[in-house]
Amino acid sequence: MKLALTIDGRADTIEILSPAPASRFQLGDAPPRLANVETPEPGVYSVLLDGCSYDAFVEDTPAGPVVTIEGHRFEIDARDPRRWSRKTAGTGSDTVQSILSPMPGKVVRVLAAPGDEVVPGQGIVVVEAMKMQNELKSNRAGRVLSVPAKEGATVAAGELLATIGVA
Amino acid sequence: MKLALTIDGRADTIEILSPAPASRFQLGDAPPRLANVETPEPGVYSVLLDGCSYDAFVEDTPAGPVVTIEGHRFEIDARDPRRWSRKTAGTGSDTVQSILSPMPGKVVRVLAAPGDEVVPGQGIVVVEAMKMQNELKSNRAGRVLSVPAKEGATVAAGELLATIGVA
Amino acid sequence: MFRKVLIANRGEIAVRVIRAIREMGIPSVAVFSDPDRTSLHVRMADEAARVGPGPSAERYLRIDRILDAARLHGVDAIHPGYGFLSENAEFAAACEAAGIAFIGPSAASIRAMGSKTAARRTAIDAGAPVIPGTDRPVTLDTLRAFAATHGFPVLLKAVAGGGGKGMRRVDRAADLESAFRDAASEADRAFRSPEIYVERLLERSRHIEIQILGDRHGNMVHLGERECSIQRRHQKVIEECPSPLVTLHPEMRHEMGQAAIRAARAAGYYNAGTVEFLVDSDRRFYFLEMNTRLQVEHPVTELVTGLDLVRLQIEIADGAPLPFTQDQIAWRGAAIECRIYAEDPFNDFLPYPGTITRLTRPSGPGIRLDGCVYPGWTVPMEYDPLLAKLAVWADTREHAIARMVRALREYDIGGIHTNLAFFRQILEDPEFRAATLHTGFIDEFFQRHTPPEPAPDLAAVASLAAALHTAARKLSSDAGAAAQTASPWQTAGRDGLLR
Amino acid sequence: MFRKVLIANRGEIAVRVIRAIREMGIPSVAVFSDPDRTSLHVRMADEAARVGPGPSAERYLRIDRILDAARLHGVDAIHPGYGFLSENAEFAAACEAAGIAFIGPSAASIRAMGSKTAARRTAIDAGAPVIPGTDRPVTLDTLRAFAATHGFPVLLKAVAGGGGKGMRRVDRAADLESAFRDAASEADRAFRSPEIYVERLLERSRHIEIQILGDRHGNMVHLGERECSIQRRHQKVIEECPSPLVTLHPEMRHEMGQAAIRAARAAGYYNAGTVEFLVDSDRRFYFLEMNTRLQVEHPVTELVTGLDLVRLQIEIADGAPLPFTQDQIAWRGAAIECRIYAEDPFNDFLPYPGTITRLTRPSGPGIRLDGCVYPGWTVPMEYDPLLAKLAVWADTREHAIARMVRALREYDIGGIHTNLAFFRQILEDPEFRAATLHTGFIDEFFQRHTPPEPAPDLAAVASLAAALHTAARKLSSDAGAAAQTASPWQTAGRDGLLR
Repeated sequence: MKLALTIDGRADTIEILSPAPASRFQLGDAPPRLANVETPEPGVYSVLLDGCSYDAFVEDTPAGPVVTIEGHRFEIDARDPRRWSRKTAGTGSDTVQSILSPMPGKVVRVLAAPGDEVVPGQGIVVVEAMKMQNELKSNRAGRVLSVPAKEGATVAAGELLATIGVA
Repeated sequence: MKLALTIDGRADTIEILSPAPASRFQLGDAPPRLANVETPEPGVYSVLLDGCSYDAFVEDTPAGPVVTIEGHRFEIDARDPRRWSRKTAGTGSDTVQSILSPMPGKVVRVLAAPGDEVVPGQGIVVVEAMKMQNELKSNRAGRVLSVPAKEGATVAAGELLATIGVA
Repeated sequence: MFRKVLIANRGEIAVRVIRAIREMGIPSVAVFSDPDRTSLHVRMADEAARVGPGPSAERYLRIDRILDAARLHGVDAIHPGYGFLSENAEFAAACEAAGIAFIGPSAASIRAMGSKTAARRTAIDAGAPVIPGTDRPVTLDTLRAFAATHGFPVLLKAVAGGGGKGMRRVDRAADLESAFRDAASEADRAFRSPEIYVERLLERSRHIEIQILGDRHGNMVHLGERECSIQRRHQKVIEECPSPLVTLHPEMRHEMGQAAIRAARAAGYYNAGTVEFLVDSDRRFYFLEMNTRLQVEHPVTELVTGLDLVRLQIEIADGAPLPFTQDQIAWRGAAIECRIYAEDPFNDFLPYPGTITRLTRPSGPGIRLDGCVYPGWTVPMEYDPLLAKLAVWADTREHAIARMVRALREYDIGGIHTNLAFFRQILEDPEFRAATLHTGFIDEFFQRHTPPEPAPDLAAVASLAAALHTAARKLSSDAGAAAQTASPWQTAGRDGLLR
Repeated sequence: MFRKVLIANRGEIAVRVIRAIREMGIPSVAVFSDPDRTSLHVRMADEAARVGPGPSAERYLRIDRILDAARLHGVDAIHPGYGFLSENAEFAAACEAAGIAFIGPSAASIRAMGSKTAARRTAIDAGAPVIPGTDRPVTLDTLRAFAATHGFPVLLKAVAGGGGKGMRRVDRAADLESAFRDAASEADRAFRSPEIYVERLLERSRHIEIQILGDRHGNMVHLGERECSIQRRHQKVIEECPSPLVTLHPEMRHEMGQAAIRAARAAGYYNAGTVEFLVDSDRRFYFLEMNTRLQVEHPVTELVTGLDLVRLQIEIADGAPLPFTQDQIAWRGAAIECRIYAEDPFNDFLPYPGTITRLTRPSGPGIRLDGCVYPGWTVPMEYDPLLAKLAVWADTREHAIARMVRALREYDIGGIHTNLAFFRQILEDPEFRAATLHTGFIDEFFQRHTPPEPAPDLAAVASLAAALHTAARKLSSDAGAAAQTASPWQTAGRDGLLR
């Protein structure tokens, strides 16, 4: 099994040559390595590699697996190269600014409507979570194209709140 | 849904009149009661009953569910009365003594063979777990009928090790 | 002693109080809003009462409903925890009027100190030094006038409460209006009062506070200081006892302790309370405010003095005299506490509610964990993001830091963002280790700090684990996963098994 | 300081030592047998080495293999924990011969004290009172002669080790032969030596032991006593510091402390060690044996003295002088420890290995948990059933007992039998609370005790939970459950996804 992965922004491939527990694997063009891997708990991988012991905690997120080892957090984008497909173009571009919710929360105020002209630093939407309000601002001048955010609605982290056409 | 249950040796019935979270239930002929029940973790039941809060931990064992609440352990034999069936007769009777393993472990010595005459207190099988050996003895005089236990074999708690025909 | 105690709070502090009450052999009553039905304080308490209806965020502020629950459950004392109604004089008065002991100071003391501007006046009368500021709530006009007189930076603060809510630093006149509006609105949400006052902001000062404890018979002692200079958004995140500054200058403990006792006595104070000071680079200290309740960071004082502050609070509320005098209080070793929040420290400390998918907790020597988290629990978005307080004790500050780093390494919370990794970076920071502490520490830390580069093999192991995990996920059938997560009761409703 | 330390042990003590080493900034190396591959000490250590082949039960006794691992990993010190090779003089000597520091006393001291009969002779020479007994291993004949002279009951004990292994109480001549055979066989399995000696058994005596600590420069102190009278099958299950008897008679601490130091000095002792005494009803104390290693119950001493014994052991092994003198050691409050075993206390304390299906651990103020358990872990049947040590600290023994009861109520371990509920009954027992302690306590407890009757609603809630659970189980499809538990790798092997 071979996977293409992007780990902390760096692209690489990993091929699993033999499965756990005596797992042989190859990272990119480096020589294959042998690790002993057990899964003591779901999502937890105990890895012995070159005499060192690691506990890797893996969780699935919409963006791909996130691995935590010794407090280091690796955000990984893993794909099967046989089913390789370019990510669909995101909502961001040079001419459209997307305002995304940086955290899970609730929309408590919508400060702009489609068609409004906005200046840099102008507040567009206020999201609240855990007694903290976060005013999301336009970072450029332009005209509001859409405001999917509705007051009172619950939003996930990364959810689109508004788009602004850059002047 | 109605269940017959034996809790700590006392037989009773419970009927679930409405499901969780607002659970109405009836124990035996007592008036129905209302409890608020949530399952915060698998096998854990948070129950609010008459203003009191209980955390009940349930685990499945071959003999039926075991419920632990505030350190009290309830061993429950629960059955659907519509599918009621008498338990198949056990291996114990007045004329045959069954030696069962009281703990999970390993058979380290078999001290008697089928046909042997045994006296009360005579060792039949030695089971070891966690560095502790447990010599299982006949509590009556008789003749060994069978010894399913094999030296070196791993046994579960409650597993039959030997039978003795009582003289 | 009390028959039964209700805890008018939630989260880790409700759990902390339930533990103390249980150790005293007293039944406990939890209150809860709907999002908190399965929260740990409800599961742990002996009894529990739903406080509803109304918006979830406000349930724990409903004096009438909480007193109804108290009467229904036959309670004769209420512990308010911190936050919510803990510094609400009206609540303390309503409890006493209902014949229920309020585990805290008198309503009059709360009034004298609960209003931060009134507290400033009390402190001035008691001879405690204060920072230049207003002794009354400001309007935008009086705020502008203060800034014109004293210059920038200034700090806007809520009159009605602490904890960083309604607090804003302002560096220039142009920002005054929006900061005033934001602070007032935040204060209104947090304390139901939009009143704001203003102080001159002391740069690079330390936040050091004194724990005091008084009984209803006029006895009062201080339990030494806590250093709480590590703050983000005007909210403490790391606290220590003793303060490393006081360790170097031991006379400060006595001087600040006496100043704190004078201020508290001026307010006729009893029960546990905390007098907060700012200390400037010349080690001059200034009265900031008094918190008329148990403090979040009380565990570090408990670890070093060996006292149980919640037990003492309850005994004092029951009329007991203090069981010790000032000279019987001894400080041993060093304690540090990290406040574990559901937030992303590397994205402006934005809160991050969600479901805890995985939990591994530190333990072993010198570890104290006060939390309200369990695997499977969904951290509600309605409340503060405090998940747990991880405190350590060791014989020296150096050993306590090493122990905290070890504990942080053992600690894993999955499914949400937390500040665990951030604490590890702070605790390993040379400036922190050298105890160069001040309230601007975290801002400066982010400016000078580059995140640690993980050892090369960590990335290899992460890749391997991710690959094995991805493969395993692909292989486990969707059908199996669906069967596992569907509510059996929903299924039951469909096929009629329940009839 | 050492570059890297290997822990020649497993279970909770390996975890304890890894924590101390990590706090000192030293990398740790775990060793493991095959059943321990996923045990916590392997997961937590920085490095890990499999010790094989050979029967699993003996892996941790293989001096050659452990030294091979130490060399391979570039280790310069080994901590032996307790049990296994910790009191093996040959191992200590082999370490030193290999240029690796043994974190413990010299091989000569282990020899002088490790043989329990040699230790008796050393103690006698040092002027410590001993119980009538043999100073040499017995044969069945000399055993019979001793019993004929001194009368019954007598206690058979292993010459080569402690911890209750190879120990048998004998009340009448008819039982001598089988007890001797059993004890010798058990001693042989535990310590690889069948040698047995015999002592007169003191009825209703207390087990009180002194922790000593010496450096390699001739300095030695005692850290006070631990009371370990609550035993089952000659093995401690509850330990306290201070001893309630010593609290009433404070002069005993000094007297027993000095006797312990004399005995240890006679053996040229350094590092941590424990001198065990029996105390009769007239408060006369008798030397029992010396354990030349860290004791299981060391946490209660740490909680009360504020010292970190493992850190001190390592510093001493590195040549450091003791950092304090006798008069700088202070005892504060009271600590109690319960040894949480995988066993069924209500079925003759039979061990009960198995898989941990559910785990909720106590925390909050005054709790220390040293364990090796996590949810999903299978407790191997090859090793001791010790899962964790739950220790509490409070200002008084009474408060510590209340805290322990609270902690036990929070503690839940599912899937196996444990002695948690048993401890709760002991801690609530009036005789225990009155500190009427002696080594026959548990036997008498079972004779006079009737198990507590649960409150009526507990059974109702248990029935409801069982019914809801049974219904939910019926509704969750077998297919779903099967999909969830099948190893994806086995599936992968079949369908060739891995190619």
